[in-house]
This record gives sequence, structure tokens and C-alpha cells, in this order.
Amino acid sequence: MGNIVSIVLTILGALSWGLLLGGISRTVTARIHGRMGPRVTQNFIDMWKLFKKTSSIHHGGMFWMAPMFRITGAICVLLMVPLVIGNSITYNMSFAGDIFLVIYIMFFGCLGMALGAGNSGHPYAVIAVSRGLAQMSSYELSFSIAVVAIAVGLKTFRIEGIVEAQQAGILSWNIFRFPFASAGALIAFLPMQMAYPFGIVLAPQEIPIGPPTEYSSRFLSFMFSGRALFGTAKLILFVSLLFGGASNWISLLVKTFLLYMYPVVVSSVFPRFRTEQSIRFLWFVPTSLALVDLIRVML
Amino acid sequence: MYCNQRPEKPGVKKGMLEKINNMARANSLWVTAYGTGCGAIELRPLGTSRFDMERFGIAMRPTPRQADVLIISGYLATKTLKRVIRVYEQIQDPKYIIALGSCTINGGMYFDSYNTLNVLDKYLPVDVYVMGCMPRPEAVIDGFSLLMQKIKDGRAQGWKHYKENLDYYRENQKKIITDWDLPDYNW
Amino acid sequence: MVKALAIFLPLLGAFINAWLPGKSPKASRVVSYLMLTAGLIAVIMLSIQLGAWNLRDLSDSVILSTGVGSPPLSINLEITAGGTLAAIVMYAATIFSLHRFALTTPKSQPLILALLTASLGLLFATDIFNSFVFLEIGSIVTIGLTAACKCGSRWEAAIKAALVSGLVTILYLLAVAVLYRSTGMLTLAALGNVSGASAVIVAILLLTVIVTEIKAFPLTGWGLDFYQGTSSIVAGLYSATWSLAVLLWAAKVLPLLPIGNPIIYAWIGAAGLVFSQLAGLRASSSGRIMGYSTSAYASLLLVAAGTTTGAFYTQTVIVLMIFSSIAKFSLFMLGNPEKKDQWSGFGTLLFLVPILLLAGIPPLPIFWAKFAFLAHLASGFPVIFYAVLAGLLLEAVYLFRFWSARSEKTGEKSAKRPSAVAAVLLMLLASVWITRMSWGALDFSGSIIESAGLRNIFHGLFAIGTLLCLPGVFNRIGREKSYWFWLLISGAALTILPAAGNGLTFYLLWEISAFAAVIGVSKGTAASKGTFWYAVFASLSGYLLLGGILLSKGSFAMAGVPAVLITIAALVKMGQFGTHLWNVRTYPAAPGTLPAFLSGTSSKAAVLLLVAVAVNSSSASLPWGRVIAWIGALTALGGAILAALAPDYKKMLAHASVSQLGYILMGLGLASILGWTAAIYHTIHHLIFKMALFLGAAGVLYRTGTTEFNNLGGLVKKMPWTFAFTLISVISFASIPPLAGFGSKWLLYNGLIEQGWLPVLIVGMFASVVAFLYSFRLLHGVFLGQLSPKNAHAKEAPLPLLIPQALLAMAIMVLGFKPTILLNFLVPVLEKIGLSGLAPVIQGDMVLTTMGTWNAWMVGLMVMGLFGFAFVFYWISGHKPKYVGQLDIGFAGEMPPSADEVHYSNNFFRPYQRALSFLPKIHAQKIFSGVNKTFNMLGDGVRALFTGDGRTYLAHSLIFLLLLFVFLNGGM
Amino acid sequence: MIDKTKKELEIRFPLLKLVREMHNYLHVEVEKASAMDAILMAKTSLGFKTLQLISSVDRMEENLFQMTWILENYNNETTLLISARYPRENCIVPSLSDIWPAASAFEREIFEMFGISFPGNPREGEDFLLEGWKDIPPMRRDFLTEEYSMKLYGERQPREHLDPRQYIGDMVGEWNTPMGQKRKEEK
Amino acid sequence: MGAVIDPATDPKKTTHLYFGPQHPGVTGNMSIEMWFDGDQVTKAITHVGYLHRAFEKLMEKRLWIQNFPLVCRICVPEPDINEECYAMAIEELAGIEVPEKAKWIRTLVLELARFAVNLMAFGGQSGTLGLHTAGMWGITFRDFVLDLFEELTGARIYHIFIQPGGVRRDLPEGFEGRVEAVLKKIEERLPELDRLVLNNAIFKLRTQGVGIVKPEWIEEYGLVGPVARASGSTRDLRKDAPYEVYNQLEFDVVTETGNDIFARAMVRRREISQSMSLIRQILKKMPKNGPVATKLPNLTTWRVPAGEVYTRVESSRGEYGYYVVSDGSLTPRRIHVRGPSYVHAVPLLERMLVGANIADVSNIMVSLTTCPPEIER
Repeated sequence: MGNIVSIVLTILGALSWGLLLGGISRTVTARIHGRMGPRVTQNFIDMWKLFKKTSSIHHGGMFWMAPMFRITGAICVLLMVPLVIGNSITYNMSFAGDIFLVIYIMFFGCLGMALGAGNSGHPYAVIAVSRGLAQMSSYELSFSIAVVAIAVGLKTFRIEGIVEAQQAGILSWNIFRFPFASAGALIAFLPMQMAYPFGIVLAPQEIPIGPPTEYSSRFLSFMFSGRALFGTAKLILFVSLLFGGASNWISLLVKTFLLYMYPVVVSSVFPRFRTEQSIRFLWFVPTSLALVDLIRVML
Repeated sequence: MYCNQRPEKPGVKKGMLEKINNMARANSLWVTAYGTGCGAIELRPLGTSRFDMERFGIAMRPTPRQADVLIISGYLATKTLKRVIRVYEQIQDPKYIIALGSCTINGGMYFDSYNTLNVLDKYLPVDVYVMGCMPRPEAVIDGFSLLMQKIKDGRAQGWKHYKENLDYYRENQKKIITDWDLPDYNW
Repeated sequence: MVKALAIFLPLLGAFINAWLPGKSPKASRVVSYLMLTAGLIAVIMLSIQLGAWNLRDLSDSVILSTGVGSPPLSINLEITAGGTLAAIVMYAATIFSLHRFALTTPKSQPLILALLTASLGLLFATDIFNSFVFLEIGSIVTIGLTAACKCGSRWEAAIKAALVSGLVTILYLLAVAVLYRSTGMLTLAALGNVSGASAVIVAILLLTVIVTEIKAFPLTGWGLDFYQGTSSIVAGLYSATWSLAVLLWAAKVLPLLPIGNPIIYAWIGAAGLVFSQLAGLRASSSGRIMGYSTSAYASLLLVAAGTTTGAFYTQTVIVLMIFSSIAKFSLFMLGNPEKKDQWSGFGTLLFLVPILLLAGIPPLPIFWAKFAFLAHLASGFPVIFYAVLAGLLLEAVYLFRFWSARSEKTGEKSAKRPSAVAAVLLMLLASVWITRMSWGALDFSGSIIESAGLRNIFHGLFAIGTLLCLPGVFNRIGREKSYWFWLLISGAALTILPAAGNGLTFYLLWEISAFAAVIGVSKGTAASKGTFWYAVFASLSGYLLLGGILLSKGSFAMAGVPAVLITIAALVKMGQFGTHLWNVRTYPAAPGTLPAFLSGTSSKAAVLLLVAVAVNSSSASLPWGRVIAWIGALTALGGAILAALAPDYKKMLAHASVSQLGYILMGLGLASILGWTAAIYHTIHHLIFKMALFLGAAGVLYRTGTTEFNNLGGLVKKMPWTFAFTLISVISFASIPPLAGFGSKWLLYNGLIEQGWLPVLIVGMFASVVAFLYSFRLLHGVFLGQLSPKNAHAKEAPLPLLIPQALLAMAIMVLGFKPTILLNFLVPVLEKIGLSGLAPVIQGDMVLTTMGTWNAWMVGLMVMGLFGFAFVFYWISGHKPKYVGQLDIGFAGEMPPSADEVHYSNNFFRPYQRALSFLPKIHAQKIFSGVNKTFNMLGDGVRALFTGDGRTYLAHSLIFLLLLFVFLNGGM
Repeated sequence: MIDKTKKELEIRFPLLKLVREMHNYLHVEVEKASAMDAILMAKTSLGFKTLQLISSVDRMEENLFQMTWILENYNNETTLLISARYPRENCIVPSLSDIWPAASAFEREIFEMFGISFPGNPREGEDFLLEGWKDIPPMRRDFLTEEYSMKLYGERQPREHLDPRQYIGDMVGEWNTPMGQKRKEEK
Repeated sequence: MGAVIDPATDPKKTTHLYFGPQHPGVTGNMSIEMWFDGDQVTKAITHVGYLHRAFEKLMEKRLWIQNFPLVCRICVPEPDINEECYAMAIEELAGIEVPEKAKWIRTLVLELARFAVNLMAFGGQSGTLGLHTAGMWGITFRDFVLDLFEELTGARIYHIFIQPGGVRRDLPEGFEGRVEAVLKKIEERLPELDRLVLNNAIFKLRTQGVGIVKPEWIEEYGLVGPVARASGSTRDLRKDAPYEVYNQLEFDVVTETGNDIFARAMVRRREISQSMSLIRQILKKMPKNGPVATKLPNLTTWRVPAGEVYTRVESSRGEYGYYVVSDGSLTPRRIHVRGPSYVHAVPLLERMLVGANIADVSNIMVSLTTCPPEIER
């Protein structure tokens, strides 16, 4: 029972935190532009408005179900990662699988999203999916190399195990123990968060605006909450993998907040890649970085 | 291929919840990125540091499906009107139109042009007009705040009006769009 | 009396005919038929008397002396048991072709009968001078027949034949003279009595004569031109009578030649086989192809003469020669391809049987002879064995190309010819008969896989896979009529396959399954190319397998070269690492549900083969496991990328199939329990999802008539169930939890990490991500996007296709949510085999390895629970979106022009392609065309010998003679 | 420079009129029959390699169209205007689109606006500025734009209030439609 | 780039799409109808006319002086060149002399307008690539210049400041100082913008070698302005056919040889500096006193003498021409406006887009700084 309560709270908390972070990031971006920016609660208002729009359209079953896929995929990732180490009630479902499961279950939402986009019949949506999948297949390479290097280096795939191995002070964090793998994973984090220069999926000036181009109203609000949840889940995952996890709630919030600011700041100063440039960059730069640590681990 | 049903008559909603909804709607106006006329040039400063419309929760959305507001930034040529109708009908309810410039009110300086329509109101339900040729960004913000007030008061009902009087609007639209090839019902 | 009648009735007929002609053709025909029928009956009686039908013992013979005195003045014939069988063929062929001659060249009847007489005489002659007489008669009649036929280059062919026969005469007479001078005798047995220099001379001269007459390699040229030049009917008759007689006569003479070591025949034969078949690759006309095939069999005869003796020699030669003659006869009878007449499906099949026969595909009779013969070679003559294997493979290639070129012209009217039908039926009968003879013992007593658990898994897989393909056969289009029959045969053979007790049984079932499937594929519309590739690669893997089995003497406990050969055979069958070409060409071409069977079920035979090799080896592992794992990984990646770029649904599935089989290889290469668990798990999983996908594709093809992505799209509106099952399969093979695919990946990765094979792991993981590209492309290209107006009439796929898909989708769910059901069974089985590594620990629903955990049931519950919650939330939140048509999209304010134009399909992953462009474009296609080019070049080189000029052929003979002289003299 | 150009042109073609000559600027009028030759000569031998504009003037009183081709020499910044007059009925002018790709768009516009046909232009007749135009070509002098506008778009609305706020205020969006009129009357 | 598929031959192999009018990546209200194969454009057709207001027809109906409010609306970002061009034509036809000081003020106004437009276009170039920071900054800088305009003319966008025979009014008190202050403010921030845009590796990746305008196309199509100058042309009317007081100012024509989008951005960036220098020179050299307008006859009955003239001005997008025909009546006979976008956006763009990546369409179009109103008027 406690587990169920924890799961519900985790979902709600992650949703709010994700939306709040989104609001903060809009403000930060606005400040870089030299503007005031919106209220930090703007994302909540937007969500509410979208949820309460009185009409919406759909293009068929998959279009209809895609937001569900998205939310389900996001929550699954979220629940597979322990939140606060030492507090076993916050481990949620993480006993059920290891880091490989997390890597693969991340695709659940993406595939659903892609199917919805495909069902919308809009060529821009499909082009965006084609770009997104091509890019995903590239950054997942470096990400998985980094994960394998870390997991093999620590001799466990279980995320709790990975986090527990980092509890001996700040220097035991994987970002210091596996600097190259971490660098590779952190570069892969940018396209995961659709940050520029890798934001080729939602490129408004090229293919407005990618997969959700036909989504409206309540569908869109589901989509956005899925995105917020997924974003938070990825943050927690990265904090657990590279930054020593969180030993209490404060450090969880602080670490995820700081990690969230990294793509926000980077994307303010870069334009987009073209798709093939992005793919090649991801194939070569982060992958070679991560390979350094993998080879180190193998030797 | 297209929709073939008449729009349903939207019901009247009242009560506390609707007030909260209206507050949310007023504070999160998403604008379709469609510069239909010369007023669009003043929408760009609107997003930058001096005027910063994002303060009010106003943001640009690239597709009509996700937007709430359509800004008619000036005179409408008949060729554009066709696209604007299409875009407007693809915006999901509730939706609002802000019309910029004198030329949308009564034709302005183009009153005798063969290609620009004079009174936008006959063809699309305008919620807020902003005067001037072209209106300054401050005026546009003023128009937005008027729209927000109308939404909060529950008076921004142009979209309902459009649905209720669809035949009237269609008749007017078809009168000037000689090669009408849009679907009659189109959401 | 019977004996004499058997031989001389035709001659009598010829005389009568020669006397009759012009006056009453009908009477002459009646006479001929009478004579021939009587002769046939006589020969059959003789053969029964001699016990020839037993085939195991062909040593009996009767002597028939005619006239007075001894040869050469009289004609002494030794009617051997084998000879009677050949005589039956000759008679039958003559009877069958007589009516066609009657239609085309009525005056040639005496010639035909004379040819038959000469053939019979030569077949049974015991005297070297008698042989000469018959040889001369035969040559002259051949020239006459050639000249009498109505084809363009008949004179050339006749003159060449005349030139060659002139040379042969000179050489032969020289040999006779020397022989007579040396021994004073002219019987064949006398050949053994010569010694010294004269022996060498006799041997050289006669060998040259024989090689020229039987048209073995260096002296093939004139035969090729002859077959090409003359009409098909003459060639057919010629190959069934005279050619057969000459071959058997040579078989009789060769062992008697006074040559020190007969192995020289084998060398000549083996070299000739390889070179002539290389040249055969370049052949295009049917006559020439038959010529090369004749040359191949002549070479085989030489090899046999060089390596075998006694009863075995006789059996081998008789079966090989007789049946190859029958095959050639029926091929010639079935028509001249240059005429471009139209063929029906039945005609194609009719055409295929002789080809299969010539190529030595089981269970047809030549296979048995070849098998025994090759086994004999493998045990003692490895180099010759490899050469013969290669030559036979080359022969199979051009034969199948010939057939595919031929069947491309299929279509309207059948060109059934009674004679050919009869011949084919005869062959089928014969094959049943000969199979019964059991040349090599079939063994089902103890399986090559000892573990009953593993065996049962494979039995079950093959049976279920075949059964699920069957309902769909009722929905077929046009010409795809009777593929179900072949599917059934292929599936049945596969189902028995794991029970095979020895190599031969395994090979036999393997080939039956493969070639039944080949025939099935050939039923598809426009399938000729696909069938060709499939047949070639099936032959390749078949010969490799055969080689391996024979080298290890039929047992599966093997190591070293045989193991490698067999592994390669399995890789070819799986389409790994470049050999995917056949998958990619065959699956799209195959009709109906056959691709589902091929990809889902039939490819698992290769897995079974690898498993068999591994479990029978001492260390329970494959040879070069790491290399195999790498091959698997690279194929997985390459296949995935190619699948993503494929423009056709079935082609994409073919690439995907190859790619997914790569994972199985990675697991098998590991040789640890985890790896094998992953491999078997993935084998089952691959069978399930690939069958579901291909059945879905069959439904789409059935309803829309196309599988090109450019013409599809938006079918989800029309075929929702097909889409749902496809979606489940796709989610599964994209290894997204909670469906079954994740399990195989998880087990595999754990296994790879356990063994420390991290680079393989990385490539495998990359490939699994690339799988997303094609998985989405597949769903979008067919089901999502805009529905083309052309497909607006499409309906849901028929139930016989849907129900198996539903079952398979359910299986995916079960395997995904409760993998422990399978693992609980599989892990103990694998633990017993003696694999290295730690087994995964299964606690309830939890699977644990040393490093990771996986609780599929909980994950499944979580995903389903969340999904269901979201679903319910959708409903109760009162969200009622409006359905809008597919063209009602935000199209920048414009109206979308039409669904066809708006649908985004062509070059779907172009950016990806462009990103890949830094890689050198190594296409397997190019490698193979390079190989092809090389072979063609070699072939051209060899082909250049055969200039088509009679004088060159004479020169060839003389040079051959000289070389023999130098060689044999040096040898002595 | 200009003198040389003028001389060369005068030798070959009888100049009907020298419209204007300035520093680096020459405007000549030639016979319609020789207009194309003059343009081609200017391009090939006088260095006027660039077409800047094709313009047309409706000289309705003389029942003529005056075509003007404006060419430029980029090397010495010289402008050459060549004019020719064509009869107004069924006016046909040779196309230059195979010589200058840019000419195609100019000619499409003139076809649309004046109804002057340019045989040889492969894209003639494609919509350029107008869409579904059914009236006489609008740039002709006899097309009366004000009447057209009145007829199609309605009379210009007179102002009822001097205060713009009231004018564009809350009633906007409702008072044009029948229902709006009713409401207004009720008020 | 693979072989280009012609959509007419195989419609199934291409996707047909409209890029605009309702599209955030399109410059203004126009559209490009595209066919593409994969993500490579195989055919493009520019559609204009969404902004057709029949200016040329309306101008025939109005008095000569009444047309000033109309002409400035032909080009929204940079209206002054229209006024200048039209005024020059009337002056040429009517033989009006412009006082010296008015010429200086006109030059100042034109340069300020060019400055403002280039700031926006330079930032906008990276804005289309998703680097919104630069776009925002550029538009913010432009706002400062608009403030100056507001002070000088009373309006931010449509100034209606230039009139035949001069300008409407003299510079206000202390205007020079405020101009200098704005220039200084912007000058301080420009290096930051440069670092953000021109030194940005990804901006270079996206723009170098993309959107090539071959030098031989310049004469073939009649390309002008920065588009031509980025392909090695050295044409600039301010230098080659100086009007107003450009012959008294010192500047070099900006030219680049990259032929690509980056070169065009570079030209714009260097023209920003050039404009600043020109504005400073103008402020320094401008006569302090003197009339700013000639006395004109009664404008309601003013008949401009009959005649035809073609006047040209260098705008920020290149050569801008007015072909004005007067028949000596109260209203013009015919005014034909030739904007540089006419050839840039219609024939040139249609040609440039063939073979381009779909990701670069907006990029290419913005690099031409297409202004649709001047095409359709």
C-alpha cells in the first residue's frame, strides 16, 4: 500500500517539478534574451488551459492513443529509478529491472509519440519522426556505451547498486570516476532533452513543429505532461547514474535543477544542426569519449 | 477526407470552474504564427525585451491546432482570406481573433482596392480591434489586455457566434472567394 | 533369342524402314513402333532376368555371340545387368521421340533406328573392333541426323561432328593396330595384357578417343557446338541413346586401359569438372548448357573411374549416367527456350524436376549416387572431393539460372509434351524406387541432438510454424496456386529434421525442405529471380553441409574443417554477412504465406544445425565462437541499416529477418548458458514475431496487391486488426518492454557482459536502436500516414491470415509477461548440455544474473496498469475529440492537394543515409557481383578455348594427346 | 557611353521617339516589330545583359498598350529603356522568358494585370497575384476598382461614434450578423 | 545529393507540401509550394499575391502627393526607400531642386533605415536556425533605431518623411547626440552578437556551402544588393550611381566571395558597420542650417509634367526601382515598382531550392531577405 502511495506521489511530484522546471527554464532563456520572461507557473496555466479547451480533433486510433503511450513510457522510466537512496519506499518499481530495462523502456513513449505523429498524416510530423529516430539511434549509441562502461566498471546493472557505489564522498561520483563516459552521456543528454543544437525534431522554422503538429487541446496537455514527466525521469536517471544519486529530497531537487539548467543554457547559444550533421556529431564525438572509458574498463 | 458535419452548438458554461478556466485561458494566449499583413512587423518587437509579451503568457505557436488567438495583422487580400478562414477553423475552441490596423475595420486606406476586403467582421468574428496604421506594440499589448479582460468576463464569444451564424459567414465568404474549394465544415 | 531380338530388332526396323520410305509413312511408322516395342519388352525381360532392378548387384551378364567365329569377325555382346537398364532408357527415349520425328523429319526414321542399334551395340560390345564398328555407325548416323534436321547451324554441327569422328577413327584404328600387334587379341580384356611402350600408346590413344567421345572437359568444344547447333529433338534423342551408350562404353573401357595409376582419370575429371563448369556459367543457350552438363557428367565418370572400382563403380556410373540422360532428354523434349513459347506453372514444374535431378537434389536418384560417390571421395581423395564439390555447385548455379530464365517466360499456354511428362513421371517413380534402395542408411533412431528438451523445442517450433502458415494458403492470388503443397512438404521435412539420427538423414531432410520451398517460391508471380537466388544459395549451403557431413563421415561429432563448413552452411542459410542477398530477393518474390514460413520457420533449421554442431562438439561450443558472434553482431547492424533504407515492405522484413538472426548468432557464439538461453529464446521469439509480420504483409499484399511503401500507407483505417498485431510484433522486436523482445536482448547482453565481450555488445545495442528506424518505417509506410485513394477499397485481411497472427500476438504477450514459463523449462535443459557460464537464477517472476535483475511480470503489470489507468482517465474525463478526415491537417493554411501527394514515403531516412555516406559503400550486392564478374572472367577464359571452329577442336585433341604422352611417359 | 548605344540603335532601328536621355540613362521608343530585335541587340552587342523590369502602361485613349523593357548594363551602370506600343485588343507580345529566366514572372504578372498575352512563356496563365479572378484584368484603365470594391466588399462603414473606443468596442463581432442586428435593436 | 526526381513523372515518389503562408519559417505572407523526395527538394514554386493590395491601381486614382502614404507601405521593414524613389521620380519629372540640407537628412534617414533592417536581418538569419537569442537581440537593437525615427518623423514604421523637394521637417534639437548614443550602445553590444553568430561553429556548419548563388546568375537573373555582393559583385548604387549625397561620403563597397548564406550574413554584418560609419560621417558633415524643403505648388491641383522616368535607389536588399509615367494630369498615369525581391524570391529562389535540404529552405529564403509586399504590391 505504501508503495502505491509512493508511486502516486512520485508521479504527481515529478509532474509538478517538471512543469515548474519548464517554467524556470523559460524564464532563464528569457533572461538570456534580455527579457523578463513569463511567470514560473506559466506552464501550469498553459496545461490547465489546454486541458480545458472545449474542442479537439483526432485522426484515428493511434493518434488518440499516442499521448497515453507517452505518459505511460515516461512514468515507467520514472518509477524504475529510485529517487532517494536509503529511503526504500521511494525505490518504487526499481526492483523490477535494471539499467537495460530503463534504456529500453525509454523507447516506449518515443515509439508511441512517433505512431501518433504518423497517424496524423501530416508530412511534417513524419519528417520530424524520421529525423528524431535517426538522431535517437545515434545518441543512444554513446549513451549506452557510457552506461555499459559504468555498469561494468561498478559490476552491477541495478540502479540502486550504481547509486550505492557512489556514496563515498563527492569523488566517488561516476562523473569523476568515469569522466569520459560521463562526458559522452552528458552530450547525449542534450538531444534527449531536445536541446539545441540537437533540437531538430521540433524545429519550428523547418517543420512546424514536428510530431505534435496536429495535436491540440487536451491531447497536447497530455503530451506536455508526458514531456514534463519524462524530462524529470531522465534528470533523476542522470543524477543517479553520474552525480551520486540523492541521499535526501533537498539534494534531489538541487541536483535535478542544476542538471536541468545545463541544456537550457547550452541551447540558448547554439543554432540547430542539420540532421545528418547532428547524427555524425553524435556518432563521433560523444561515442569516442565514452569508448575511452569502456576500453579502460575492459582492460 | 474532410469533415462533413456541421459544428455542434457549444453549450453555455457557467460557474466557478468556468471562471478558473477563463482565468487560465486569459493568461495563456497562444498566437498562431501567421503574419497576414504588414502589422506582423510590429509583432516581432513585441516578443523582445522592450515589450516582452511572454510576460503575459502570450506565446507564438507555429501551428493553428495548438493556438488560441489569430492575429489578423492588417488588411486581408482575398487570397489570404481563404487561408485565414482555413487557419481559423483549425484552431480549437475557444479561439479569439485580434484584428490590427484600421484597414481591418473599414478598409482603411485600401477601401477602394479591388483585392482587399473592407470589413473583416463580415467574414470572421473579431473579438478585439486595435486601431492604428500600423498599431504600435503598446497598442497591441493594450488589445491583448482587452482580450484578456473579455475572456475573464466570459465575453469573448466570437467563436460561438461564428458557429451559430456559420451560414451567414459562409455566405459572405463565398461571395468574395470566387474559387471556393475549402471544405464547408472544417475543424 | 530374346537377347538377340533385344539388340537387333531396331536394326531390322531400320532396314524395313529404309526400304519402305516414301511409299507409306504410316506403315513405316507402324513397323518402327512394333519393332521398338518388341525390343523394349525384350530388354525389360532381360533386365529382370539379370536382376538389374536390384541395383545393388549389377555384375550379372549374359554373352550373346552372333555369327560364327570370334570377333572381330563376329559380334560378341556381353549384355550386362546395368546395360539392360540403359537399354530400357534408350528404347523408351526412341519410342517417345519417334512421333516427333515423324512430324518434323519423317524420313529420318531409319536413322533413328540405326542410332539405337549402334547405341545398343556399343553398350554391350566386348570386342574393341566391334566397338569401333558401332562407334562408326553411331557417328555417321549422328552426322546424318544432324544434317537432316531443320535448324540453322546444322551443317556446321554436322561437319564438326564429322571432323571429330574422323580424328577419333584415326586414333582408334591406330590403337587397335598397336593392340593387335602387341597382344594379337582385340577383346576388351586384352587391353590388360599389353605392356611396355605399346601399352602407353594404346592407353593414350584410347583415352584421347574416350575423352573426345564422351565430351569431357578439354575436348568438350565440339559437343557444345553440336548440342547448340542441332535441333532439340535430335539432341534429346542423341543424349538419351548415343551419348549414354558412349558414356557407358567408356565406363567399361576406362578401368581396363593399361595405365599405371587410374587416379589420372580422376585428376583429369576433377580439373575438367571445375573448368568446364566455370565456362558453363557463361552459357546462355539451352543447348550449350546441356553440353556443359554432359561434360560435367563425363568428368564425373572420369573421376569415378579413377577412384572407384568394382560393383560400387558400376552402380555409381549406371545411376549417374542413366538418370542424367533421362534428365537431359526430358529437358530437350520440353522445348527449345529460344522459341520463347509460353509456359504454365505446371510446365515450369515439369522443367524443374530434370534440373533438380541434374543438380543432384534429394530425394531424386542422382543424389543417391552422388552422395555415395562423394562420401567415397571424401574418405580418400580430399582434393578431388573439394574440386568435385565446387564443380557440382557451379553446375547447380547455371542450371538454376537456366531454369529461372526459362520460367520467366511462363504465362499462358502449357507446352506439355507427353514424352517429357512421361520422363518426369518415370524419374519420380525411379526416385521412390531408388530411395527404397537406401544407399546410405537413413537413421531416425538416435537424434543428432541428444537433449530431448532442445529437440522438442525445435520440433514444436517447426510444426507450429508450418501449421500457422497453412490457413493463409487459401487466400492466394492468380498463379500462386499450389504452393501450399510444397510448403507442407517443406514443413513436414523440417518437423522431422531434429529427429534425424545421422548426417545423411539430416542432409536429406534439409535439402527436401529447402527445395520444396524453392518450388513453392517459384509459384509466386514474377518469382523467377527470387527463386534463382534461393536455389543457388540453398545449393551452396546444401553442398557445404554435404561437404561437412561427408568429411566427418556422417556423424555430427566433428571439429575442424567439417565443423567450419557446416557452420558456414548454416550462416548461408540464415543469410548472414553478405549472403542476405537471397533473403532479400526471395522473400518479396515468394507467394502468400510462404515468406512467413521461410523467414520464421525455415531459417530456424540453420539454428538447429548450429545447435547440433555445438552440442556434439567436445566443448559444447561452435568453432570460432567469437568470430560467429562478431558476424552476428555486424549482420545485425548492417541488416538493420539496410532494412531502414528498404523501399519495400517485404524487402524490409527480409533485411530485418537477417538482422534479427544475427542476435541468435551472437548468443550461440557465446557458448555460455546465458548466451544460449538468449539464443533459443530469441529463436522462438523471432519465429513468433516474424511470422506475424509476414502474415500481416501477406494480408496487405492480398488486399492491396502491392508491398511497395510508395503505394501503401494509411491502411490502419482499413486493416485495424492487422495493424494491431503488427504493432505488437514491432514493439516486441524493437525490444521494448514489456513484450517478449526485451527478454532476449536482456539475456544476451547479460551473457555478453558475463563473458566480457563488450565490443560485440556495443554493436548489438547499436543495432537494436537502429531497429527503431525500420520498425517505425514499417508501421508508417504501410499503416500510418495518408491512405492512398487507390487502396480505399481495401478491407481487413481475411480470417485465415488474421487468426494465426492473433495467436502469435498472444504468444508474444505471454512470452513477454511470463518469460519464466519458458526459462524454467529452458535453463535446466541447457545446464545439462555442459555449457560454460552461470545460469540465470529464476525466483518466481524474477530473473537474476550476477549483475542484473529483471521482473517481467511486474514490469508488464506496471505498463499495463499505467496504460489502463491513462485509458480510463481519457474516458472518464469526458474528452470527446472530433474525428477529422485524413486531409484535414494544418497545411500552412493551404489545402492539401491529394493523399497520394501528401504522404511522405520515398527515401524516408534520407538524412540518415546522408549521414552514413562517409562509409565506403560496401554492398554485398557489389561483392557478389564482383565474385560473379571474376567467375565470368574465368569462364570467359575457359570459354575462349571453344572457338566454334572445328580445327581448333582437332588441335585440342592433338594437344591433349601430346600432353598425355608427355605426362604418362614421365610418370613411367 | 549612352551616345554610342543610341547611335548603334539608331543605325539598326528607326527610333520613333527619344523619350529621355540622361547621364547613363536612355529611353527610346521603337516600332513594335523591331522591339525584340532591339532588345536582343542590346543584350548581345551593347552589354545590357540584365533585364530589370518589364512594364506595361495602358494608353486606353489611344487604344494602345505601351510596353517598356528596362535593361541594365552592370559593368558601367547604364540603364536602357526600350518602349514599344501594341494595339490594345487581343494584345500579343513576344516572350523573353527563354532569354531571361526572370522575365517569366514579369510576364505572368502583366498577363494577369493587363491581359497581355506572351506566347512562348511556358508558365503563362498560372496564378500569380490573383486567385480565381473573373473580371476584366484589373490594371486596365477601364476597370473601376472603387465600384468593384463597393459591389463586392460593401460600402465603407460610416462612423457612428467619434470615440474609437466605442467604435471598436464591445459590440464588435456581433453587430453585422442578423442576430447581432436583432440584439442591437433590442438595446 | 542524389538524382532529382521530377514530381510530374512520379508523383508517388515525392511529397507535395506548402511552405507557407502560415508557417513560422517563411518571410512574411508568401508561400512556396514544394515537392520533395526524402528531405531533398525536387521542385519549388513561389506563390505570392497574399498581400496584393493593388497599390499601383490605387496610385493611379490618387493625387501625386496622396501617394506618399501608399508607397511607404510597399516595403514594411524599410519604407523610406520607396518615398525616396518616388520623390526622386517626381523631382526628375517636375524638375524640382532639393536643398542641400534636405539631401543630407534624406541620406541620414535612408542609412538609419538600412541600419535597422540589417540589424534585424542579421539576427534573423540565426533566428531561423533556432538561435533565437541573436534574433531577439537584433530586433531589440533595431528598436533603438526606431525610437530615433519616432522622434524624427513621429512614427516607428511608416515615416512619410520624405516629400518632393525635401523632407518634412528639420532634425530636432540634439538629435545628433541621441543618434550617437544609440550607435554607441549598439556598437558595444555588436561584438557579443558577432561571437554568438559569426564565430558559432554550428552557424558556420549550417550556412557555409548552403544556398549557393553562382556568380554567373547575377547578370542572368539581375541579382542585386547583398545577394549579388556575397557572390563577388561589387555593385552598389550608392557608389556606382550616387544619389543624394553619397558621393560626398567615404565608404567601400562591401563584397564577399563565399556565394553562400554565410557570405550574405557577413555582407549584412559588414554593412551594419558601414552604415554606422556613414551615419557618423553624415552627422559630422551635414550643414547646420538651411532649408529642408522647396516650396511646392498647391498640391491639390498639382500636375506633374508629362513624361516617363525610371529611378533607382540602393535599398538594404539591393536596387529598388520606380518606373513612373505621368501624362500631365492630377494623378500619375502609371507607377511600376520593381523591388529586388521580385527576382530574388521568384525565379532565383525556385532555382536555388531545387536540390536543397528541407531544413535549409527557410534558411535560404531568409538569407535573401525576401519582402513579399514589394513583389505583389
